[in-house]
Amino acid sequence: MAEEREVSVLVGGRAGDGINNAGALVARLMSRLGYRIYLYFDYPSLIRGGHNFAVIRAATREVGTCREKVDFVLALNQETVTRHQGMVHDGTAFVFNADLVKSEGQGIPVKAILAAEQAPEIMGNSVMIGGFAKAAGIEWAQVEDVFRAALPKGTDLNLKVARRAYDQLAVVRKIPERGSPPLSLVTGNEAIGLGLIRGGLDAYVSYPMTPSSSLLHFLAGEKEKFGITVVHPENEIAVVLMGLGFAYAGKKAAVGTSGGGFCLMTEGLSLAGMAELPLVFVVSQRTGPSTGLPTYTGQSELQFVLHAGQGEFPRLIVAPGDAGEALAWSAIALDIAWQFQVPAFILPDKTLSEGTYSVDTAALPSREDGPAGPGRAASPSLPYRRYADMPDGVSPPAFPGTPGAVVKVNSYAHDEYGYTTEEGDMVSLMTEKRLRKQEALARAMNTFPQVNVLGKADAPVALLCWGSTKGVSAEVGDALGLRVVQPVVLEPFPTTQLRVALSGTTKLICVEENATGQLAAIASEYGIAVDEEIFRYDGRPFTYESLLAKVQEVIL
Amino acid sequence: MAEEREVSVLVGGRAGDGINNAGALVARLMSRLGYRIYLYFDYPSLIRGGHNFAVIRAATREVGTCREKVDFVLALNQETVTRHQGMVHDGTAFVFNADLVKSEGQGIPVKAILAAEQAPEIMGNSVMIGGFAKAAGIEWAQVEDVFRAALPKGTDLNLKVARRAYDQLAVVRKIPERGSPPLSLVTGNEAIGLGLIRGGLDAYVSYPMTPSSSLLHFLAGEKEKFGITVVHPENEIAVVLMGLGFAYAGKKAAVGTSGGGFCLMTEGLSLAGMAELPLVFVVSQRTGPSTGLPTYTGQSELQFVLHAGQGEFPRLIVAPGDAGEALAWSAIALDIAWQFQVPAFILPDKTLSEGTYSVDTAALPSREDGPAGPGRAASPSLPYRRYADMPDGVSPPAFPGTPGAVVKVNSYAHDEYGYTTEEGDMVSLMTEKRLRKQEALARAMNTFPQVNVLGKADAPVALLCWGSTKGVSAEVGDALGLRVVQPVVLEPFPTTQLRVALSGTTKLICVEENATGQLAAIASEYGIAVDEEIFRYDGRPFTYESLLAKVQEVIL
Amino acid sequence: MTGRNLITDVQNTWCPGCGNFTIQHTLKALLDGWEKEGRSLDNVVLVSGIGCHAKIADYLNINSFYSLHGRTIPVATGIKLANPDLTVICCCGDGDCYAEGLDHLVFAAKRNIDITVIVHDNRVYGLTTGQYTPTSPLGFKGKSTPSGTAELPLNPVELMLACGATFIARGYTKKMDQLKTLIREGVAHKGFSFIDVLQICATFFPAADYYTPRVYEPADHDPADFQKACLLAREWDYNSDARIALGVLYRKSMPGFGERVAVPNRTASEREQAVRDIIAARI
Amino acid sequence: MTGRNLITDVQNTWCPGCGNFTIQHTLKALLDGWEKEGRSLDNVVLVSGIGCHAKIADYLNINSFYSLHGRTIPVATGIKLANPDLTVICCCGDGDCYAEGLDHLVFAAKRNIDITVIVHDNRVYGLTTGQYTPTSPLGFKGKSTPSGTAELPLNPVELMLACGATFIARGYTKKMDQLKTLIREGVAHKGFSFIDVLQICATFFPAADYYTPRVYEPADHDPADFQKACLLAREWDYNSDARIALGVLYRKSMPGFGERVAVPNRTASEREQAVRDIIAARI
Ligand SMILES: Cc1ncc(C[n+]2csc(CCOP(=O)(O)OP(=O)(O)O)c2C)c(N)n1
Ligand SMILES: Cc1ncc(C[n+]2csc(CCOP(=O)(O)OP(=O)(O)O)c2C)c(N)n1
Ligand code: SF4
Ligand code: SF4
Ligand SMILES: [Mg+2]
Ligand SMILES: [Mg+2]
Repeated sequence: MAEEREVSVLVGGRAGDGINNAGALVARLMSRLGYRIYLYFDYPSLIRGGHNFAVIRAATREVGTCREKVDFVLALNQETVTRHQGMVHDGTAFVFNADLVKSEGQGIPVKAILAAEQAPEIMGNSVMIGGFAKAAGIEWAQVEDVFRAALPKGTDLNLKVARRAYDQLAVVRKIPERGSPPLSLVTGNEAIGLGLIRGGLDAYVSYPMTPSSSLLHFLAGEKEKFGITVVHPENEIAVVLMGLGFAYAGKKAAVGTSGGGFCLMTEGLSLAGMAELPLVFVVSQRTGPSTGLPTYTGQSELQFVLHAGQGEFPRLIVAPGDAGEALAWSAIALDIAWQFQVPAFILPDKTLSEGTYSVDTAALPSREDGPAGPGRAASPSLPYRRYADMPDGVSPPAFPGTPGAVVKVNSYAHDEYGYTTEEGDMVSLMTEKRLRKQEALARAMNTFPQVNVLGKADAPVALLCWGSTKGVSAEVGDALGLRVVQPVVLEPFPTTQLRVALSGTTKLICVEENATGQLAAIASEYGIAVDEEIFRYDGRPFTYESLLAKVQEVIL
Repeated sequence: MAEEREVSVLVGGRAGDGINNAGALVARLMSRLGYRIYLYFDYPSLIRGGHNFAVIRAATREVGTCREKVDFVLALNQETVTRHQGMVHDGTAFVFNADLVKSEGQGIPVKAILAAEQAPEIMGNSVMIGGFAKAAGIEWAQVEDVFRAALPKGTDLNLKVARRAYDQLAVVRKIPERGSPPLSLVTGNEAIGLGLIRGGLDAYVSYPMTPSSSLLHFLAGEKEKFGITVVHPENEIAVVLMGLGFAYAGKKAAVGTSGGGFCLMTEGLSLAGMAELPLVFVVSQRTGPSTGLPTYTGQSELQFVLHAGQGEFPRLIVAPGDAGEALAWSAIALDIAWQFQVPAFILPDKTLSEGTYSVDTAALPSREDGPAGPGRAASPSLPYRRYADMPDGVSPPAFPGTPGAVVKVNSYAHDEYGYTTEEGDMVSLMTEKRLRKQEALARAMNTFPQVNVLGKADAPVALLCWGSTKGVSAEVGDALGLRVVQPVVLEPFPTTQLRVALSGTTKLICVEENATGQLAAIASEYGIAVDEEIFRYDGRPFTYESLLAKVQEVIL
Repeated sequence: MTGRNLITDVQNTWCPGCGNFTIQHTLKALLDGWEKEGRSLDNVVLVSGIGCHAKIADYLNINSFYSLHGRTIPVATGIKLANPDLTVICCCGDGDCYAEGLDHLVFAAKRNIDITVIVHDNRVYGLTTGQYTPTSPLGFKGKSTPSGTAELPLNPVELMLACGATFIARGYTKKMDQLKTLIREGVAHKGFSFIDVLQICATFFPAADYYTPRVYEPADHDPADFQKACLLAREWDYNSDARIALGVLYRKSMPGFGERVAVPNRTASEREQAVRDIIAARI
Repeated sequence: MTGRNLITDVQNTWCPGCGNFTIQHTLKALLDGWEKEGRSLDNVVLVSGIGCHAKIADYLNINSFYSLHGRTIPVATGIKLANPDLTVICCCGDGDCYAEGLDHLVFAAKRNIDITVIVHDNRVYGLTTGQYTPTSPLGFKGKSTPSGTAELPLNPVELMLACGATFIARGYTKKMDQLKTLIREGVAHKGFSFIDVLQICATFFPAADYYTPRVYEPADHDPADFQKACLLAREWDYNSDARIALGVLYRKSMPGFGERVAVPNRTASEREQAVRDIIAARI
């Protein structure tokens, strides 16, 4: 192993070979050994053919990025061997499908094994996993457990074929058990979905768009269990407006998309701002501009999401750094949206949305008291004023069906009742109401720890990062003895907490997966100057080594 | 008169009374006396009824704002007298329709006059104008001239009824002739249209939305004369994509809208960025958020337009301050869009779009050499590479129909030929190509005077303004001996020129018609700190006095 | 809330002679009637777009969502899915829902979502001062087409028939009694109801002299007869000169989208349990 | 450019058995034929959306605009208006132009803009891995509707008939010769041409066993007969079991939008003069 305390596995094959599932099984096997897991899945935008691969990293520390070298290669096609030569080190163990691949290491006669058990072709991956388990010295009982949990259909036959490979191969690099209890493995999008459910979600409306689609699929699959309405309408314009319809009727809704689909939601966003309707927008970033690289990552929607929609109105933006944060902050985003009747953004990227992370459920805060905030008002005072001008700018909500209340929301400038106005004084008053709401929102957010400090907390040189680069930045920070500062909330900009987190720094290095430095620009608007900027914009997340090298360059 | 050198006239009546046209006639009469004109038209969003008014200001200096007091009131309804009492001074002269209005001053029996000449009701305004002309001591020959130029239909009858009122009234406040030759009166939207035509426009595509609609109406009305295609399609999404279709086919197109419609264009904008297609966006701002105040002004789309569209790509933003600048810069915007194959914005607001200004045609630069830039390439080298990676990031353009050239544009990440790519290196290369183009664009813009310095050019206290507040800021600057700095180009941000313009200032006061200070935020991102901010956000433009008072407050 | 004044104090700014008054009075009369029948108006929601028609949201004293140009229908769909007890009525413009937001109309029909769409079809963009809409006749000279439009109008009735709408009617603002019946039946209809209302725009499309002699109520028309409905729909194509059929042109019963996508209610603790189960299953 | 290799070197990533290959080969054969007839391919433009179908823009070595999901048609309209000499062909997806961008399809038909729209109607979102589209049958279990869709499909042929399309055809990727005829005729047709192609998606909607025994070419169908075209369109509603008519279902001649909105050419100096005249008239 590259290091005592961790192991990386590459699984590669053709699109359509189920590489993501194979990777998930590998991840699970290693998770059961007591490791923290990060799984990165790399695939082009096509359905069959082309090359897919997953890198699964297991470590004793929390991880959120890959290393450039792997300890195991599980090759389902020849490309896995030829393409990833740079990822191999002297001790890398190869396990491959001997029917299709020529390589050093241990080949498995997949076809023959399947034939022997009269198993269908799609069980080929189970064969490979069986072989890997043996090569890694994992107990058979573990394999059986994981298969039973992960493959409820055809489990026995899957196990039979896996066992054959297990028996044929030899242990090459034993992955030691760590003893710590295994954690759950959750993707970023699943974590967002679960967080929203915990926040009280009633409805999810979305039009498919990578890398947000898996959230739609997840919630559509579990809608009966959660008792939520899931709608996939004709387009993103319908999505956002249906979402606002739900909000008006008193139901907590979220919508999901990526940058291109979000463009079509911006008019509805501005309506949410004016009508003061709460709605959560999950905008999962990918490489742009335009269609760009649909299945690759990027962090170039921060400024867009911050300024989208005509006019000025308060909004919340949170950018979780891993699945655990996604779970916690998605619930908060929904709470806050409703408490302040504002649009709220959850801003993951492909890395987070489709990456798999170990999540410590013990850390899950209880939500037994139910969602916070005045989500469901009792009987409002009548005649009802939807936009009653309160000191904090937040009007008591009521929903249609409330006895005696005439609930009027309006996209025009309006008075307290929601009637259209063109009077300058009323327009000013309502603008100031929204400004006060923005301040109240900022105050409320200040009661949360909005800025993480990782790495060496008192080091004078700091990395400033956001979103999914949290993991890689933290690791590099640890390695180089740097402070790592990650604002989770990006609007209202947590200037005070950020200043505290940065106090005593002499050099600030911003790390972003875009080409212009969007967080750096915002920080400098708030008077926080960045000294160096490290960008990556080829659609791939920073690996530990790639970021390490770039940071070393600028701190020398 | 409030001052020797200027006069203000208020014309008010019901929506549907043709107040805008009456105002235009008044403006023209005074323009002929040798004054510079500014006309502000105030109307609610409805078709008939409601109160409309126009304020026409005539001065010996360039003007772009109103005074709070007027010297003449032309009242077509009672509301004009009651509503605008605050705008009256001791010497204000009233001319009113005696059939409908009770007031001091001179009443005109409009109905009786029309009856005497058997003229239709819509000629009532001509009666009122005749009366005004007399009250203001304007020669009858002037009136006749203006009517002949402005009312080609039914001129004689209009003149007859006007003459009756002219003869019945007495001179009250003679407006002295200034002797200087009269200038042309052009609205901001007309100026933009004319500028685009001078820039070589082939097509204008737009969906109606106040305050951009009058540009659509103007160009649709003149399309035969200009030989341009004008299309009003099903919605704004179609607008932007048709515009890109024109650009791809080698035709210079512009699209027009306001914030809400622009939301629907953002996906197309990002496509323009990725596919490197030139397109001019005219986004005329109004009070937001959402539907807001459709017929009132605002400056709250700067940040949105700057960051709109997923991903990162170069763009040009110009915000002309008056009709003259609109005429000049609209041509430049189209030139630059084509020279650099980027989207370009013209960012007026309601004040500019629908305001009328004196324009000095003598200052119109010649465009005899035709549009600049490689708009129409000769024979490209084959095989044609639409995205050939040139040092300045600008690839030689070619259009379908070019012999031998296969012209491929693509919204995906692509290689030099325009074929889709998912390779990280190619993605980086193309991103860097666009970054270099951004730099080349910034360099090119630096050859233009992008920042106006008005007022007292070396004063230590400066007003920083943009767009239509140019006029009012300049006047206040003159009155208080302040420097006034107005960047016309807002992206690429003209940091260098702005620093020069601000050099030696000790206090910087930002003036904006929004509630958050959008230019101030951008300036501070570029390290230019604003000391004070003056906002107005009730949909009304700053008057001279309202800005004067606010500036005095902060400089004390 | 009963006995409420159904008209608000907001100043009405429609032009004299505007057909929107008729639609407003018709709705008011219906609401009055419902209230008298003991139906609570608290459960009625009006969704409007942006345009002259949309001002009705300010004028009627009931729950309302004054939305965006072209977007009444998805808003209404969200509201209905969120709370099936609500009666959701859309007042749309023709620019609104035949141009800007046409796809939503098609999909509402396709889904058979239980809302009632009233199109104030004045065949012009009123509020933006007179441009052509999808139902303006060929050659219409609006401000954006001063030399006349270059396209034939869309026939919304025919379109709705092709999209599977289960209640299709046409009314006319000079026939208020009939209009009242149409809207009442549309609201009563379980499923998607579409009513194209020929609305007089006194300022930009004063077509009463054209409509009045041409409109008729087809005798013995059986709204269940799809073929016949198609013929009636095509009789007048919004362009050439012909008789104009008013009334319920087509009606059919079919399960609605809301019923089909309904999910069981879950308590907070059932949901929390489901979350914990899912996470636990990921070990 | 003549004698060009019509297929690019870009790696083809459609699944084995995908009907898109047929459409690609059909277009290649047509382009080949045109070139042989002496028609320059420099004047042919392909506009595609985003999706599996859209990859054809990478694979065919002709001018192309690889646009956005749902937006082929307005792009194509702009191109055609900009340069009427170009032959503009859209390759759309069913998600593309029946869901995301449906209104553009309706308006292209209404305007009779002279472009050819080929819909790769695989009745599923292919590239986003298998969600239902507007033509998926009721109850289709896609990833966004794992318990089945709750809405009937749209019948695009019926829709186009209702919208005034002047050339309407249906093809099938297992009938390549016929498909070639349909596209050739569609391109030759002056005005808007619509071809719904039942395209096999081998991965998410492998319906060949369903289609093949049901498709037929109606004998003696006169495409000028609108009533008959309606009946053929309704025979199979993309949901229930029925025979599926292929071929040109409707055709009609009508002036196009491009001709109607054409403006005279003006030289730069005429334009400059017009500008100066307008300004001068404002004194
Ligand atoms: C996205 C967007 N585009 C354009 C507008 C401008 N706009 C407001 S109302 C309207 C047209 C209204 O026409 P119609 O729907 O027929 O309503 P009417 O006024 O005739 O009742 C338009 C284009 C807008 N508000 N939003
Ligand atoms: C605005 C927008 N929304 C969503 C997507 C994601 N997306 C890409 S292709 C596609 C569906 C394609 O389906 P279809 O048009 O039927 O084409 P197919 O892949 O089946 O050929 C979607 C939803 C997108 N690119 N843009
Ligand atoms: S413009 Fe037409 S639709 Fe609008 S209020 Fe006036 S008459 Fe009614
Ligand atoms: S998913 Fe379907 S449509 Fe897409 S390439 Fe595969 S078979 Fe063809
Ligand atoms: Mg209308
Ligand atoms: Mg499809």
